[in-house]
Amino acid sequence: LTGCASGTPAAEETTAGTIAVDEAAAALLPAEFKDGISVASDIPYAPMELFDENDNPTGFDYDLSQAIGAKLGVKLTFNDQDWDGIIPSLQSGTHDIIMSGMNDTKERQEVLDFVDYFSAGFAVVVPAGNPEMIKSFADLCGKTVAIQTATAQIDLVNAVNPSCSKKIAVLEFPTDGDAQNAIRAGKASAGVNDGQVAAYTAQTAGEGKYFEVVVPTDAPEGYTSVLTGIGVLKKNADLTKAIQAAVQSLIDDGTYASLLDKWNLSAFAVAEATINGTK
Amino acid sequence: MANKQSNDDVVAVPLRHPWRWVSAVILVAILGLFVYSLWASPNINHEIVSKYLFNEKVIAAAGLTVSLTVISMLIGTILAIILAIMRLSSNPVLKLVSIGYIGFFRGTPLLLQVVFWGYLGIIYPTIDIGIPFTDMIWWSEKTSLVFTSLVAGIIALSLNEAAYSAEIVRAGILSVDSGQAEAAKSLGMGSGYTLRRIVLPQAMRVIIPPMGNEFISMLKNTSLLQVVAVMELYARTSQISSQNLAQVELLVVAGFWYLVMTTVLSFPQSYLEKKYGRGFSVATQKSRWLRIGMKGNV
Amino acid sequence: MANKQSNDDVVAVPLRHPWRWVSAVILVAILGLFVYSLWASPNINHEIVSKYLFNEKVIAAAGLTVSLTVISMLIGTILAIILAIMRLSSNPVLKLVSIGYIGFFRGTPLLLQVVFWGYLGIIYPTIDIGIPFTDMIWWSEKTSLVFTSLVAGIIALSLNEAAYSAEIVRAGILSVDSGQAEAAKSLGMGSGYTLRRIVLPQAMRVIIPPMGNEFISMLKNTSLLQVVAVMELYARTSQISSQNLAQVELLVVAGFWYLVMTTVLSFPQSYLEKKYGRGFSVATQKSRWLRIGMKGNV
Amino acid sequence: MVDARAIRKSFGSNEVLKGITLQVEQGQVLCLLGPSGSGKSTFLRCINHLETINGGRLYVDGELMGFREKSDAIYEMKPGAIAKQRSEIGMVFQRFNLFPHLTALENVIEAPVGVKGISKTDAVIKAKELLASVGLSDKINHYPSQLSGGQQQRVAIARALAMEPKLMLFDEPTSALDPELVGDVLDVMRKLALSGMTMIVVTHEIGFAREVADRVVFMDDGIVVEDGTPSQVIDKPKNERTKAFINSVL
Amino acid sequence: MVDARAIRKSFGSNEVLKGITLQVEQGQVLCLLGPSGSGKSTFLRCINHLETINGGRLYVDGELMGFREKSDAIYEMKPGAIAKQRSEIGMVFQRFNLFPHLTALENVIEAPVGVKGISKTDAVIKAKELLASVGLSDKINHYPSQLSGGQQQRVAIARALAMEPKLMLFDEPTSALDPELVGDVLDVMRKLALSGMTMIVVTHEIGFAREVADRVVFMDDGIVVEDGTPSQVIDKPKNERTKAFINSVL
Ligand SMILES: Nc1ncnc2c1ncn2[C@@H]1O[C@H](COP(=O)(O)OP(=O)(O)OP(=O)(O)O)[C@@H](O)[C@H]1O
Ligand SMILES: Nc1ncnc2c1ncn2[C@@H]1O[C@H](COP(=O)(O)OP(=O)(O)OP(=O)(O)O)[C@@H](O)[C@H]1O
Ligand SMILES: [Mg+2]
Ligand SMILES: [Mg+2]
Repeated sequence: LTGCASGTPAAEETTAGTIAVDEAAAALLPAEFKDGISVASDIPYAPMELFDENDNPTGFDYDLSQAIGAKLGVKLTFNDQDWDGIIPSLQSGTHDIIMSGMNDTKERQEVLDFVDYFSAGFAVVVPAGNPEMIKSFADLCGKTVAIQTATAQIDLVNAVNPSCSKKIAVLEFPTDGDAQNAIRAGKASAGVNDGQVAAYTAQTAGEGKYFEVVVPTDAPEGYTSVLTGIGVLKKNADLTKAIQAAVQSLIDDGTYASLLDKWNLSAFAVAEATINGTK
Repeated sequence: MANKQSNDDVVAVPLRHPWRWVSAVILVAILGLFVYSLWASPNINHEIVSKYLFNEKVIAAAGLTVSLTVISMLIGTILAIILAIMRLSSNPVLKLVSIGYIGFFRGTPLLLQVVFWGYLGIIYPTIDIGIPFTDMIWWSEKTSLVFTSLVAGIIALSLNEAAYSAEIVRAGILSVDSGQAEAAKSLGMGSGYTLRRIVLPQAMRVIIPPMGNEFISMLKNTSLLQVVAVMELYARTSQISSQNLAQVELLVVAGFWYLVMTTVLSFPQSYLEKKYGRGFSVATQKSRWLRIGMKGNV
Repeated sequence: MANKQSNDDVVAVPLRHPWRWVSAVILVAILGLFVYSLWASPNINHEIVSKYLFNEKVIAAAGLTVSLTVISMLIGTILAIILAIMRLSSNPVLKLVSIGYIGFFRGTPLLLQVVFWGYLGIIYPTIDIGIPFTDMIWWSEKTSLVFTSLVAGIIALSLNEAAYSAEIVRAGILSVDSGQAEAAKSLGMGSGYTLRRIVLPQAMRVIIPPMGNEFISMLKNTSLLQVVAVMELYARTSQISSQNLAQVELLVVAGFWYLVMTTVLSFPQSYLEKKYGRGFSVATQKSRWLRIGMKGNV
Repeated sequence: MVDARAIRKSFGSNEVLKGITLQVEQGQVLCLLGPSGSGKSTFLRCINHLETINGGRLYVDGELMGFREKSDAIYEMKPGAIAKQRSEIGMVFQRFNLFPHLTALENVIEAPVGVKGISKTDAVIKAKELLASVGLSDKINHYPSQLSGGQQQRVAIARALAMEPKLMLFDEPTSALDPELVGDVLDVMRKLALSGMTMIVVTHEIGFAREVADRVVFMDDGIVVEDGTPSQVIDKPKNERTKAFINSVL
Repeated sequence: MVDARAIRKSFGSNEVLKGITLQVEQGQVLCLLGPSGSGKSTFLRCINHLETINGGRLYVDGELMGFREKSDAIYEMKPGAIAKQRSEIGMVFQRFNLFPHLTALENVIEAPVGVKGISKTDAVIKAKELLASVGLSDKINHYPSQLSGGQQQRVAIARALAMEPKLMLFDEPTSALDPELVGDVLDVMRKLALSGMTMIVVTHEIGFAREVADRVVFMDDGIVVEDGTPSQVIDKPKNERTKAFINSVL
């Protein structure tokens, strides 16, 4: 298979070398996955997954995957997989699980089971200097907002809209990059993003000159955070349980917290690894 | 058979084509097996397919796809004819412009062109009409208001299509015997008239099939407009699928509609082929020399 | 001029074309302004463009794109010729198969086809060779191992291309005067020979320009293979851009390479056009009737 | 009507016309004889400016073909003006060049309607008359591909005549015709001649030339070898080359 | 050599051949005369099975053309077998149909090399001889578009002869030829006749028919009207229709 190679041994050492196998979790792992689990990830989606200079995958999801592998005593290979083919790649047996910063939503639970390991609030991205003075979600009323298609952000907009005298107009784009272009081209006043992605965007785009992040003052309850999970096909329920046990074990022994810390994501920690935590 | 013939008609026993029938049976069997196995696959959820097949948003998106295609093809074809004439003209300026245009617009990714027109605002925040390099500006407007997503999309698709179609039109014009243009000239017809009434109608026979290709490609290329937030068929189905993760099912839905659109399109195409094939009745006979078998009882 | 002529040669003063030159100057000016304003735009980071323009990964990806294109076009064209002949044949089975094939493969999105071949494993987890509906299986293998991404990609592109090219080949064959095939037949040539030596070489003139279109489309369509994780040019540049968020700059890089590839391609194309235009010397004269101006001093 | 002065024309290095000087009077019917490859078709095409001449001057009805003369220089002409000149010269091609996508009738009315602006009804009436005069009343709705060689040739004649030209150029107008039709075409030409039409007819049929021509010109290898009345050129040729050619007639 | 029995052929409702019965002996040269549209070309094309006949039986050299006879039924023939039959019959088309993408020489050698499998060197030698015999030695590397009408016609003759057929069908082989070339072609035909070649020649040139033919057949409206030696048919025609036709010759 082409695509991206699995992590180098060196990388494994730094992230997972010191982690001991959790026998209880490993016992849950179905036999068919004993010789390795293949992870599909639409790289890059910084800082969750990205490539280092040598084109090896890295990022929080990557590190977490290696830690899970260590807990389960199997090798997790981390593969780049285009979003459009990500479900077929599981169904066809090319890959086994998805770790791609995928939001856990009710609708998606029809197809996948999620082991939740991350909880992020939304942030608003505006052009540098905030020319339209957007301070809160309410300030978006009457403005055009760019979001990536089919993300949970649309629910947020729908929640804010009833309180607007002039509705928020939404432009949906296939990738977050297109949404950023739309903001730069003046087609949209702001973008709504997962907090960690918004921060990365403001930091990286145009070397930090294009955008800034606004943390809304009026974030409505219920939309402040959305769970992100590891996706597993419904038919592999045992695998889900094993992964949940492994993640829980990582949370318990503090590895999880140190990984979050490494990627500056401590604000988005979950207390426990739930399955299909979004209700 | 022969003893029944009432006069001396040639009632020949047609060449037997056992393989023809064997192959037909095998093909139908394979196709059947294939469709059956596709349908029986547990990984395709028939409920989701049928739920979204006639979803009104999907149908609306298909309608948008068709409109975008028709409009862009129309503008593109007109430009294409102009470009083809320019390319065949002896005027070196026109010729070079045409070659350059075709080279550039075929040469760069359509996506880049869509992004360019869609996000012109990134490069030119306002559109000013005035005298360059001076402060004289008579009219100025925000680019994003002039080039709305739809306008930008249609411009990008049309300009791109023109480059491809120009080559097809050129090939068509080259296929017409030069004696035709000479005869037209000798009757005092000007070049424009000759082109319109004599050359293009004959070129159509050769132009239509590859233009059918272009039309179909265009139907699908409209999907690139999703990067400027135009919700045509593909953007709509992939939006739905990334919500419910039924990616294969929604591809099947999109595939169904594309198939419907191209099948419907094939009727005007074969009508046009017939129309412009008139007088080339030989064209229909032409298949004869390719006959792998021959008709019986002629 | 005329008083200098040594004999009675027709030394005519060429038709003056003031507009030709005015238009040339205006065009060059517009182009210059445009390129300048693009370059001067503060929103394009030249450093990033030049950093990635000759990045070795980008170049390797461009190489992969070219290989995929050439291989798929080759397979596709061979299939296309077969399909075109089938479609023009009088054998109803072959004809229907060809029409069905063309309709289906042009009609459904290439992406669907790529996904289908790439993830054949969804529908058929293993590939078994045996007798259908029985337990007889002689050979079995996991589908995802047989249809690797590259193999699946090439199959998808070739099969799809064949459908489009078949229509082009058909138009080309139709453009050849039926008298040619008759003459060939009268000399005892079989249909295959006639096709190969008489009809196709004449059809080439009409086939090549739209095939150039297909080739260029194919260069870009390879980008769909990214859904099955093939890292061709577009996948590579968009991967880079979604990491450093320099989308426009990396589109410019991709655009540059596509432009290079299509420009390089245009040389063999014009060589082939010349080659197959031989004998149709009229073809070059043909442009004459389209002359918008005429050459002087003839 | 036609005044050709030392016309020269080359294809690459091959000089096909080596200085043809020829005056044709208004109303004259001139037959051009000559061996294959002697440049007869090329000369006709030059008159029509379908080929641009390399040397000499060619006037039709007093106008320089394809060029404008002014003081001491000549200028190329605009395409529109050339088309105007051509519309007054009818031509029947050796290979007919009918428009295959149009029926016989449509072939005939296309130029009168499109170029001269005659109403379609009038053009159709005129075209039917012309097609009848060449014996094709029953084939007016056939496409060229459905007509025999002789039928196509006659449609080509009707098409050229429909423009009511001042000058008609015929390139072997009887090559695909049987003797009876040759007679019919001869009648058509005689009528045309009576109406004052000037005609230049390339032909290989000496008998036809004798019947139709006021004047016969014999060309060989790009030059005019002999020029005179039919009885002079055909019956008492002076030049050896002409003699040999005429004598070879079966 | 050719045995046509009550051949009938229709295009749609238009019956073009209404029962042609005609036997041509080995080595005979038969000239087919007849007005335009009488079905001469169609008949030649039927002999070659380029048109499939609607009625009658057609044998060439004892073989049924395009069909296989067996007990009481006839069967269509495989395309390969038909090609084999055709390769023994040469045809010169009314409109030449040269291959435009090949030079004169290549036109002539294509079939001998490709169909008969003769070596290219031999084929070229043979082709040069043939082209020389029709007076085209200096044009062998020209493309058809660079040849005059008469030159193209002669290439077409050479191309057909290069296959060394048993039977030659000529559709107005002299229509674009000047009298001298007609003489040359006549010489070629006489030589062929001496070598025992059977030929069917459609022509409008009565003089040519008289010179070349052993036998002349006059067709009108799809039937054979008169059949006999040249002197019988041309000089003393019995049928009124034939008389009118012959008398119309200039
Ligand atoms: N387009 C061309 N390119 C090169 N040579 C040409 C071209 N057209 C004609 N010729 C040459 O010019 C010469 C004269 O040709 P032209 O057609 O005028 O002869 P012609 O007298 O009409 O002969 P014919 O009686 O056979 O029709 C021929 O030798 C021919 O090969
Ligand atoms: N493909 C066709 N479809 C319909 N009618 C046709 C077709 N080919 C020929 N015909 C008709 O058949 C008749 C005989 O044609 P054919 O070409 O055999 O005549 P011909 O005797 O060779 O005449 P000519 O001397 O003018 O060449 C004509 O009336 C013609 O219109
Ligand atoms: Mg000529
Ligand atoms: Mg005929």
